[in-house]
Amino acid sequence: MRNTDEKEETSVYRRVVLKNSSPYHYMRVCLVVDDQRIRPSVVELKNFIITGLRTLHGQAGAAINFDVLKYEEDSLTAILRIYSRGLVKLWSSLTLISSYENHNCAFRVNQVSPYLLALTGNSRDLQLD
Amino acid sequence: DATQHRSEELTQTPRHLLVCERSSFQDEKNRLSTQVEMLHFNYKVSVLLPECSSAPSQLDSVLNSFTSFYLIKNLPVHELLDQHFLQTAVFQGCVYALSYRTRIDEDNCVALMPNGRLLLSLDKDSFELLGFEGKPSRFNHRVKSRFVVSVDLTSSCMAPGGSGYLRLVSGLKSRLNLQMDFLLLHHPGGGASLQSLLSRYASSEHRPTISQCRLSDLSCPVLESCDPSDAHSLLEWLGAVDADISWDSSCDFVSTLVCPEPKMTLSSALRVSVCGFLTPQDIQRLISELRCYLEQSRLGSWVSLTVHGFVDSPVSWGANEHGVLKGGENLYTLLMHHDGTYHLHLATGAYDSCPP
Amino acid sequence: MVRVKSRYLLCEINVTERKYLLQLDDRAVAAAVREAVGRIHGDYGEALCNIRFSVKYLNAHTGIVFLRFSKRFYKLLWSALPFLTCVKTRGQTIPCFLKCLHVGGTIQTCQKFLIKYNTQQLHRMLPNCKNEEEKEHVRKAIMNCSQAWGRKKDDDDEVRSEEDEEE
Amino acid sequence: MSVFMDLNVPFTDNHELLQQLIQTAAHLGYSTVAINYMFEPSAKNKQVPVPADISQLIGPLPLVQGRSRPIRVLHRLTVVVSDPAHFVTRANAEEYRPFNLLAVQLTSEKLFHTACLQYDVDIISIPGTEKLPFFFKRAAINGAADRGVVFEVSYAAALRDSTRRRYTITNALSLMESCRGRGVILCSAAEQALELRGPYDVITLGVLFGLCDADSKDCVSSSCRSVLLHAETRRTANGIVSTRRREGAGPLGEAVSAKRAKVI
Repeated sequence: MRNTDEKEETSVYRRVVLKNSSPYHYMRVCLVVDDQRIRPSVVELKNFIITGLRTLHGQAGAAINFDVLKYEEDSLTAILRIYSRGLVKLWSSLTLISSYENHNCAFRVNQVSPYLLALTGNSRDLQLD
Repeated sequence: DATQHRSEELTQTPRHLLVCERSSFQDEKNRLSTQVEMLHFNYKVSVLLPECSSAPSQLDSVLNSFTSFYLIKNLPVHELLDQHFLQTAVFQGCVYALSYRTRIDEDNCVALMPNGRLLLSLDKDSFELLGFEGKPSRFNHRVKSRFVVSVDLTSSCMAPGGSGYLRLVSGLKSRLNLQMDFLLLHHPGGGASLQSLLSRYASSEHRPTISQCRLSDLSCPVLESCDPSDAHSLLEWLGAVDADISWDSSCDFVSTLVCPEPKMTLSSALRVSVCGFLTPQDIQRLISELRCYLEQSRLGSWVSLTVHGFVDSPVSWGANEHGVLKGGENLYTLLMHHDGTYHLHLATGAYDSCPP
Repeated sequence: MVRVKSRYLLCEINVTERKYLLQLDDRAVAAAVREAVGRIHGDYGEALCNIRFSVKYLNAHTGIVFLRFSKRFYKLLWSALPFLTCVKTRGQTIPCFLKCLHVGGTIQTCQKFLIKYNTQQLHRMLPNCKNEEEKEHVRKAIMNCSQAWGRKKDDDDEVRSEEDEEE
Repeated sequence: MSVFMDLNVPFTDNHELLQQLIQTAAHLGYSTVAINYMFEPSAKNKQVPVPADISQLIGPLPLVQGRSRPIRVLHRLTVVVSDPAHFVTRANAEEYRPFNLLAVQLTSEKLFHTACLQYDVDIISIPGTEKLPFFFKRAAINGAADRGVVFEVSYAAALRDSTRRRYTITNALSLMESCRGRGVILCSAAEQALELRGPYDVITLGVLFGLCDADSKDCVSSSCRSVLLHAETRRTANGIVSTRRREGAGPLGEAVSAKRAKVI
């Protein structure tokens, strides 16, 4: 997973190349519910996502750890952190979630990246007019 | 144990690379300025100043003097080869141009690099219509569906009136007729050098948007002991600061994010970001200003600066082809210390070469 | 023609009382495996169970069962087997667990392993025999095992069926 | 590497719903959608539907997310074939002409085999709502791939309940195993706007169905583009056949069609 090409030119200089090394992936997601009044709390949101994981990937899926790093109840947007190995399972569960408390809903995944920094600097968000 | 036998396919994630470099400004061989200059199309730069509650005036003035850029709508691409434009803009300084609202994994994308190289990243149909030499994209999968045409406008064979030049212009004019919105700027001439183009098409001038945010009581890892194996936790911490993620999560169930140890608390910190179409030269100036600040300031012992490249640019560093599989990240973070040493982290996504 | 690759899991069903074994049948075992996979791996797991999974052979006397999985997914499906705790058959719930003895690419390799395994078990029984009669019985059985190499082709038609399935 | 497309958005008489669907598809970043009309010859109504004029139904087309061009809307006909007589194999059937894309959905192994090897269609639809009544035979799958006919897996059924989710995954996995990720497109078949998913989400579903990332991405982009080209050649090449036939020449059109389809 990791290859290093280190050159000891000076005592200070050091270069390391890490490949596929990010332990986590980060997701910027937004929950859309057909009833605008529905505003799950952050705990409800996390439970809801775990239920989705359990439905699609069973107890092994429900056991995948992920974190809700940030959640805005007004816009129903959240930033999730997931171990890279669990990304596909979490993402596919989010995709196949379709109802929240008997209301139709959908998770819109806006961005996914191995770098949390990338979530705040996406040039596709540039709006000029 | 159930978790040990997960199917291989479902645990894999797209490739990504992170280069961690440590060097010093005192080291004559340090390549920082080249590395900064090689990332041509920058979308956002954000700076974190610890123990600082308001931006020093010199820094403010640097931030406010970032070059304005222009948005030109429906510009026919052959206009970038216009003789007058070449004479007044491309051969006189640096022109940065990047097609706007085009996606590198879906649409045709065009970029004019400051060294006078024009890049057309085209789908197969457009490429065939254009009828000009190009190479298949490195990131084609199974079938050759994307091609990259790269021409050096300063070379003799592309001199206006020459056969190569005429072929490309006629291809762009009569056959392909490629039109798109462009982000455009000229260094050092500014709008004046681009006037001929701006006056003929619907265009608007834009200032990079600056935003500042004062943070207080921020948990912060002790950065002196920074080691590359921790690079990801450092970048995560910076990302969390940028995204306004709070550290004192009230509930373990929701989030287990913690500040990397050993940690300390910053009574105040300032986060400044500039967003738009930014030149490496401006970022270079910002870095030197930050170095001055770091030398003068008694309080802060470090400063960090993060630069995000355009996701849909056809190149990342230098002439390295860039593409998007799912993310298209190309960004770097510079952590400068009081003693002149610095840590540089350069990151790319799946479709990119290793950063310089 | 491309052969569709499978993995055969040779498992032993362990029950509290021997009489329960005789009540087991293929369908009940398959349903129990499916249930465990569904519990551990959800809808995705159950979907995988629809692909080439079957109980190829069940010996209700010895509790030996052959499970066939698609080669591509067998690890994931296998990981759910430790969570199988009971088999429901004819309105009865039989508490049990599966012990995987061998994983093979064909039924034949599993069979070879099974014979070796059975011989070993018999050898282990030998010192525990109470009288000569029992000992003789076990010795005979061991002999049978070694002869089975030659004979198995006639005996176990059921086991050999569909081995080299082609598509 | 082509624009993202969703080549199966079911037609509905409810204009508001249709508009929402198209609007959401554009918002999610799809550059092209195909409005799908179902035609079941076995049902009572034996009329082939006639495609409606979309701009008349829903007004101006919405802009694609992050782009300055409007979404492109095509028409697709899906014929549900449960009897060989249901499908007009005659090339260039007049009633199929108004549609940009022609798809079939089959109910038996024999029909599936025939369709893969002979039917002059663009898409063979794999239902996610039921257990497939047949296995995929590699000969048929390869035959379809050689002719440039693609298989379609739609995901909306997987959103509705567990049973259909399992069927969708099972059918998709079996298909992907036989065709190794080539010549497959992923579509929504969404009846409501909230059943649509973004292109990158669909790509992840493709990974769940056993594809690698890049193959999966092709399923919503490049492969869809190939289908459109295939459909275009099918419609125009058939035109050549009809003019040629009067001169008594051979089935040149067929050859052209097959060749173009491979080149793509």
